[in-house]
This record gives sequence, structure tokens and C-alpha cells, in this order.
Amino acid sequence: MRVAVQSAPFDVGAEVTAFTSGVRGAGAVVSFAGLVRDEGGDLSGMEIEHYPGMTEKAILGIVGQAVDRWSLKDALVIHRHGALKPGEAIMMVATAALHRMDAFAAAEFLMDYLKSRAPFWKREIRAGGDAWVAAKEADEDALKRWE
Amino acid sequence: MRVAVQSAPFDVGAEVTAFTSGVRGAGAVVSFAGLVRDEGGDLSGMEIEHYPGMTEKAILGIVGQAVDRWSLKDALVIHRHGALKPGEAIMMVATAALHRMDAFAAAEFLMDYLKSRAPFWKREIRAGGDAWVAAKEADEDALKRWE
Amino acid sequence: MIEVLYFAWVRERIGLPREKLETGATTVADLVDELRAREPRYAAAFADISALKVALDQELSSFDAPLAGVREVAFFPPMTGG
Amino acid sequence: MIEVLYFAWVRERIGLPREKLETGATTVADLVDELRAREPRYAAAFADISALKVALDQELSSFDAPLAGVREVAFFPPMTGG
Repeated sequence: MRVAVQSAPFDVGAEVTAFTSGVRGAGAVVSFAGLVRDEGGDLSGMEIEHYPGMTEKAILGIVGQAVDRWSLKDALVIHRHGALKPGEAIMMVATAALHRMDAFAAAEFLMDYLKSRAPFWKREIRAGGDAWVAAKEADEDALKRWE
Repeated sequence: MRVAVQSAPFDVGAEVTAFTSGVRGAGAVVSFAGLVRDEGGDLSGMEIEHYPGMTEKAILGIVGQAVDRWSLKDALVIHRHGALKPGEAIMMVATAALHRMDAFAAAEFLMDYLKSRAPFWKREIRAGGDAWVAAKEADEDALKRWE
Repeated sequence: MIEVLYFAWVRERIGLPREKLETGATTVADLVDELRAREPRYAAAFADISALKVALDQELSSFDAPLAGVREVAFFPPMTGG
Repeated sequence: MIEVLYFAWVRERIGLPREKLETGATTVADLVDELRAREPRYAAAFADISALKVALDQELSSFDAPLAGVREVAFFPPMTGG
């Protein structure tokens, strides 16, 4: 189980390979990657602020919950902060379990949590000016399915 | 959109990297990989039979359905046949969409379909003898959520 | 003339992967009855058709489907891919 | 002595990322009232606390939580990670 909060870019596929080869006895590996969209050239980048100290601790806590709830063999979360360019990976999760349903459910749970409960704030850099991304009600609602 | 049915091993992470870098404008990429378990050394390998001719056509049909239903930017399915060793990837799917919910739903839909509707048959090679894997009722039931 | 394919344990019980047949069967079920009557290994393979699936010209179908115009029939157990 | 942190547009409105404060506030809400009274930029940042979240010693909390024993209070808008 690994959580990394970093400003450096990372390669999603290379992380999936390392994660998969490090897991023993899993039958299912799910990965999710969130990418900076370019929105037809309108979006020139993104700045992500976070709360050092709280961030990794908060994510480790939720990863631990996911590992217990779905009997995961392993789990990985990488989340960037700082300046990002269109097409770059913002973050990823990976989960490994005996069966696919558990690996999928745990990955979706981690994503729903990271969207609304991990202390990150995105700012979009646009031709028309910069703006903080507003939280979506749908993301808050998505968390309710795990209660 | 790419479907490959092959006997050659493949690297899940390398495929995720290629898939991700080939997609334009996606915000979410989900991948799933099914691996041969070793079950504590009891399982020494797997043989997968398929129906050449029908296999790729059937999978292409269902990938097309997924692309339409969830407005996917792209989708990928790779499925092996022949002899496989523990730890090797049996198959993978990858989906790319604007939003995470669509990418997750489409990947789960494709997996549910591949489990019960694509013409593959698994045979497990065990110390105690070989045996065809029996279809699971849970896999048939899983398909119903997409109706 | 119709081509009949067998996969997985259906293939093993019958002992061959495919064969060409002349048949007067009008439905899949009729064809299964003809095959069962041929030899015990066919009777064994088709003992319980609720445990089998059938594809006509590489599309999943059903045992009551007509065979008119069909060139390729495949019998196999439920799929276990993924 | 308590350390107060601000993130995202809360930080921008107040104009600084963190500060140390002496406070007699017993709850988060009391602390917000004290801050609002200091200067218009604080009043602007805390105009609508339903648009804000608070963490006490790096754990998400609520505006009616007591401050006794707390060393670090952070105010920020709803998170938008992932």
C-alpha cells in the first residue's frame, strides 16, 4: 500500500506495471487515471494546491479503509500538486484483489473520496483568466453510495 | 478503438501508457487486468480455448455498444488464448471518457460481457489434474445490471 | 452441407473440433436429436442441453432457432473468459 | 496560541497562507466571529461559512466543534481533488 503526493509528473502505465508485478496472488487489477483536459485548447494548464501534512495522512486513512472493506491485496494512490499541463496525469489509483468486483468497487470508492475529502484544490488556467474549480454536487452525492 | 485476441503475452502498463497517450481530450482513463492466480502454488497454469472468427467480431460489437452508451473517447480490449502461466495477464480492458463515472461503468460493462458472452473457455492446470472452469451464476447475474 | 464446431468439453467428449454434415434438421434442436442418435459420445456431449450454448454463423442463438441458410453451427459450454 | 491556515480562495481573500493567533474563542464559530471582526478581507473570506470547510489538527471537523487543545485550524473551500 503506497500513497505519494508529489509535484513531479509520473507515468501511469509504468506505475501500473510496477504495481501489478509487486502484487502476489491477485486475480484483478484496476487502475484509474485523471488527466488534465485541454478542452479544445481553451485550458492551458492547472495549478493544484494542497494541505501538506494533512494530505498524505488523510489519503492513507481512506486507503486503509478500502483495503479492509474489499480485502485488497494492495492499493496505490499518487496525486500531484503544483503546475500541470494538458494531457498530464493529475492523479491515479490502483487496486488489486482476488475478484474484479472488489477491485472495481475499491477504486471507485477511493476516487469518490479523493474528489471530495482529500485536501486538494484545483485552479484552471484559461485564456479568459484563471479560476478555482467549483466542487460538484454530483461528487458529494457519489460518496453516499458507500455509507 | 482496438480489439486484440492473441496468444502472445503483453505488458498491461505499456498498453495503458500507449492507450493514454493516444487519447485526445479525455479526463478519465480506467484499466482492468485479469491475472492468472497461483493459489498458493496449487495452480500451475491455464489454457484458454476460443472460437476464432467469432471472438474478435463479438468483442468489437460489444465495444461499439460501450463507446456509444458512455460517449467513450476510446476503448481497448486485449484477450489472450493458449497457454498462460501464473501471474501473467489473461486479458485487459481500458476505457477513456470525459468523466470518471462513464469510464468506470464502461470498463465494468465490458468485463461483465467478456466473462459470460465472449467465446473463451478457461482450463486450469492443477497439481491434482486439469479442469474446465465452470461458469459462475454471479457473472451471469452481473450482466443484468446493464439491461 | 453444414459445418458443426465443438468447443471445450463438448469438443473433448465428441473427440473432434469440427465436422461437415448433411442434415435434414430444420432447427438446432432437431440437429441435436440427429447427433445424439449417431453415437454414445454425441449422446454424452448433448445429454443436458441446458448446460450448453449454441452459435449460428458466429452469433449466439437458441436451440429452437431455425437452421435455414445457416452455414456454421457451434456448440459449447457457457463461456468463461475475462 | 493557535496556528490558522487558509487555502485556495480563502487564502487569496485574506492575503496570507497562515498566521499565529492569540484567541479566547472556545469554538470554531467563535474564532470565525473574531476573525470577521478584524478587517474587511476576513469578513469577505468568511461571509458565507456554508461555502467553507474546517479542519482541526488536520482532521475534517465542523464549525460548532470546540477549540480546546487544538493547535492547528485550517479553513478552505470544498475540496476538488482527484
